[in-house]
Amino acid sequence: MRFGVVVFPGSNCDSDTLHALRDVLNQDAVFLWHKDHDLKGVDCVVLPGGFAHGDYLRSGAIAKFSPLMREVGEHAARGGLVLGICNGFQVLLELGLLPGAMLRNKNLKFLCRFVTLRVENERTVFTNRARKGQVLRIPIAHFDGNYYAPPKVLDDVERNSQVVLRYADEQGRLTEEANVNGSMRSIAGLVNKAGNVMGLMPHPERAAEALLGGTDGRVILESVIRGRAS
Amino acid sequence: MKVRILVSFKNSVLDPQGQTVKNALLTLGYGFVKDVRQGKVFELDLEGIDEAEARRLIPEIADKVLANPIIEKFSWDIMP
Amino acid sequence: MKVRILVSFKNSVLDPQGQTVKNALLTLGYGFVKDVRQGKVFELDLEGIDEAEARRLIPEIADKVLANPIIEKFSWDIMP
Amino acid sequence: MIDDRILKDHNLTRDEFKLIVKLVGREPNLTELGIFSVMWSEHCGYKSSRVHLKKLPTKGPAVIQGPGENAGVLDIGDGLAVVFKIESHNHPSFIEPYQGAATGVGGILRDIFTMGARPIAVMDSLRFGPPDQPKNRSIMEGVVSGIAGYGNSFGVPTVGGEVYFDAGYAQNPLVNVFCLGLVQKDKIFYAKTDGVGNAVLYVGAKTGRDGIHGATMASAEFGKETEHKRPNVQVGDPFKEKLLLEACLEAMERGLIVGIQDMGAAGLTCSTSEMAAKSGTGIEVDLDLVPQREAGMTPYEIMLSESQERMLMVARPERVADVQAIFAKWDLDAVVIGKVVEGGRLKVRFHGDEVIDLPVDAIVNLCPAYKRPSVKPKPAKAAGKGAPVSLPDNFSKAFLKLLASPTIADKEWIFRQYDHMVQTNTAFLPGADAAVLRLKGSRRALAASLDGNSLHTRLDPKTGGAAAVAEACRNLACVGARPIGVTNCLNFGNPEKPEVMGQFEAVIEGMIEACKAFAIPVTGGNVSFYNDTEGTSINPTPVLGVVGIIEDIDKAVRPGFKAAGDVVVLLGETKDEIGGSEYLKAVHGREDGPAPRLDLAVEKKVQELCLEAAGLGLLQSAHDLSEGGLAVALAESCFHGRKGLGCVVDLEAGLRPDALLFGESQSRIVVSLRPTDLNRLLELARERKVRAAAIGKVYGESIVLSQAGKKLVDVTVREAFKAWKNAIPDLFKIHA
Ligand SMILES: Nc1ncnc2c1ncn2[C@@H]1O[C@H](COP(=O)(O)OP(=O)(O)O)[C@@H](O)[C@H]1O
Ligand SMILES: [Mg+2]
Repeated sequence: MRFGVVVFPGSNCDSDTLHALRDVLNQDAVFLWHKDHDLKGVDCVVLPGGFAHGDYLRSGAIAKFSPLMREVGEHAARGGLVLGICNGFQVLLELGLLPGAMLRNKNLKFLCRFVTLRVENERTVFTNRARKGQVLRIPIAHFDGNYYAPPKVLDDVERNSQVVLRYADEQGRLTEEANVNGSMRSIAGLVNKAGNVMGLMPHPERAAEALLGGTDGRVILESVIRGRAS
Repeated sequence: MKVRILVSFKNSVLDPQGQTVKNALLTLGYGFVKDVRQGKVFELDLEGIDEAEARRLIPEIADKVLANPIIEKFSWDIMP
Repeated sequence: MKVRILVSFKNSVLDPQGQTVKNALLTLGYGFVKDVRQGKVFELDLEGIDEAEARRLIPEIADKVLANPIIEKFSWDIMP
Repeated sequence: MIDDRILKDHNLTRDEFKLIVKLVGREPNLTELGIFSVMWSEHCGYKSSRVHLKKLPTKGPAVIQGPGENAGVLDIGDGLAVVFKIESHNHPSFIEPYQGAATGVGGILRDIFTMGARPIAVMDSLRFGPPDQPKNRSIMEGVVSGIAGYGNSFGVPTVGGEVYFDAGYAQNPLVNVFCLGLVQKDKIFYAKTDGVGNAVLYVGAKTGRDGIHGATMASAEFGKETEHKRPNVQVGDPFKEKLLLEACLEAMERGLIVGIQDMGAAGLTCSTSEMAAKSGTGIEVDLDLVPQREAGMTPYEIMLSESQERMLMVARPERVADVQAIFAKWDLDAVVIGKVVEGGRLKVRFHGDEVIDLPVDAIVNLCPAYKRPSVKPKPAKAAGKGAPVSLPDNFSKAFLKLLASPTIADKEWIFRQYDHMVQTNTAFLPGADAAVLRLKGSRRALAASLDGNSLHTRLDPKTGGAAAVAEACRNLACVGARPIGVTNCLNFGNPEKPEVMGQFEAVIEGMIEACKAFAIPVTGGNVSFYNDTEGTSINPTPVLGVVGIIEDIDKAVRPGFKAAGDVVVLLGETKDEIGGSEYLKAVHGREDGPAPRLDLAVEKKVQELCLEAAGLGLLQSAHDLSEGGLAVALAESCFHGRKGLGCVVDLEAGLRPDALLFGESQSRIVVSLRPTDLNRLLELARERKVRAAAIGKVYGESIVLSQAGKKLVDVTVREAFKAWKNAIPDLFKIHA
């Protein structure tokens, strides 16, 4: 599997993501420059975390206009894999590749911490190594992770099993406390209808090595590497 | 030409920042403030474009760039 | 009574957000946009207070709570 | 004509002015005077501190660069070097907490990456007034979100720090930011101009009327009249700084530039003159070429502006186009504004006229150094002064109160706002005694800690200075790291007051002794004087940042009790010392002394023992004893350990029970280990002549502390945890 990690001005988890994919999981992984029009033949495009364009205006709002996003859009339309992590998720929402938008965290503060997530849909290409209901421990680090969509869209998304991850407590229960940023229906990760584009607020690349506090992030990354929905 | 564009959350979207400001005002004794909504304002300086064109392009810019139509609405004015 | 308060950086203060928006608009071909300043807008719903009192208290609220007078300025209006 | 009023506005004395006239050979014009005013300010010229700082030990086999550049550099082997430094941004953070703290982070990051290093960690040392007052809370909230706002966006993890609360900081909070960078040894850059004819490039943000006279402001006492200097506040742009980082590192990596200097305090003035002075060349710039944000700026304003996110670079003329291409890639301008010339003069043109012509040596190197009058501080003496301290009726209650005192309480409310994991090197999350960063591709790891107890330092400045070094090193020892170098930020009052100067000299003396004892060089630092408001000085506040190395990251000791049944051992000796303790302050409302004594030889032995035991894999956990003493250290070992684990401890008779539980005697570490390893540890302790006593075990769900069988404290871990965990968040709950 060949991965391409997009570098926007202000991306700051680009190297971390490349490190996890290439050095930890031994995948072929390259950087893709946002101003280019070249996907370098990758199978999976990763939009990494960070603050593209400083997150000024709105998170992800300016990044969506980067030249490379045309190719990313086409790649997605062809069924190619796209994974948006944190800021990358925000960019996917702004691009309209995923439904909804992000609001400020409910406590109006940046939040960096490990959270627990419940796997809602284990049949996607991004979760095929997980069990339904499995609880994953992965860090978040964001200011705008409070997921919002109009009720009709939410119902749609639920009906199509597009919700992949929800914030939950260690036992997998959905509680207000566990929903750290106030997301609607505790949504932490979503796929598009076709199932080839995923966005999630938690950082799997930060939970790929035991030394850093856990390896649950690998469940997501290794699912992609396996590369098929089951 | 100066243009002012206001972007704010749609009424259906919860505005926690506005709520926090309201609570702060309450604590400070400004109980007559019943609601607060917080939004963004953009002041643009335009050059080399006439008013008709501006009237066409401003909403385009607002819709495409400045506001996210899923959560936000906008209004604008050419400033005197 | 509805009041709108605009808060933005003083002209002499750097506005990185506005600058970034301007650059984005430039890249998108809106070269006629010469400058952008970004600020905040607050819309307040007031109740149980008359206009004269509002006119006295709004600037107080703006100065004390909504704007940081060290780097920001504000203006306000009672909305029709 | 330059009169006394102008001189006063520029914080220069008549004598200094006379010296300037002599050095320049004529009376300077106003712009030139402005240049001297910032370069000869306390902040840039170190005129009150230089003679004392010179005495600090700065040599060592690993030192690649000591004080004098943007940051110190130490060789860590494997072809790598660490670059680190600490800076204060105290006054700006009081005026505008968010932007003041944010630009403080921006400034120290530039210091690090100007040297060619990628910043890999930030730590912050903060001092605020008591957080039960809304004003202090709002400063704290602003400062913390400012540090978060800048560091998170830039993409450097803020991996640790410290916070103290004391009434003395209400009008004068302290914001010290430490940054650590990593660089290949053969890719270090310096502030130099090299050959005549080289191009001088300006890169980064445009120049505005920001912070004009920030450096002189940071060098003057705060009072009502400083209010009018408020428009000086600068707004940080972390996004631009991130672009600047990437562009600079790329240009450096490709060997396209000769020298580089960031524009921090005193902006263009400082960068141009320092670079020229360091290479013994002159420099010529044309201000009309400087990118400007505002119309109608004068040469004075352009030269003294402290606009953020700017750098000055020198490159060979034939490389300029390549440099510009890299900056363009990152959406930044790189503009040639002048060139390196012979003759050792700074020459500045504006609208075709030469507006500045000064000898760089005079600006940079000939600022007078003062040995200001000082009175030697008398360490607060023991008994006699003040009423005797009565024992608390209920030790459990006192314990809970101590855990909830803001200085001791959990700081997660702060560090949760910091991205402490970006760059994926943070091996220990905040909560450990020291931050631990793995080095990708190596078994070795870096550790760093910031420390300084200003109450102890006020009570006994010399011991306070030494203890800050000792505690920082002790924190490293607790994770299994050996110290390799120190940086320091010395926050003091007005140096023109003999008592303040006396404190300053004593603190330096203490630091020198401690650094020598640990054989670690001081590679840099920062002095912040004039932390006075309306005549009152802050407590003397040295903040020491120590960097260390762990040879094998698998042997690093993680905080917190691991398993029931493990033995709890106290290394070091507890003395009858409650002076200057948080206990005395929080429970009895007193801040009197004497401060705990420090014996550096003992300290060294305790740390060596801890390091050896860690290296042998004997330690399940280790935690140094500081504020709150043994009881708090035990509680924290419970909180950071496996959920719910408690401990039962029985201590010897003899000492006052409050000194035993809450006293802050130096040179102590509490460790836990498997019962089977106990004898080995005690044996090592005997060999090394370190006091070590098995005081109890990890057990149950409560913290039970007794003296000679008499129970003093019995609190469930749950209850203790709640007191500690909620204290700070509760203060920030909105009371609607
Ligand atoms: N200002 C701060 N910024 C980031 N982390 C902090 C800050 N203050 C404290 N911490 C973290 O909280 C933990 C506990 O701090 P502190 O109570 O000072 O510990 P100790 O007393 O054990 O030295 C440490 O890991 C420290 O790094
Ligand atoms: Mg400490």
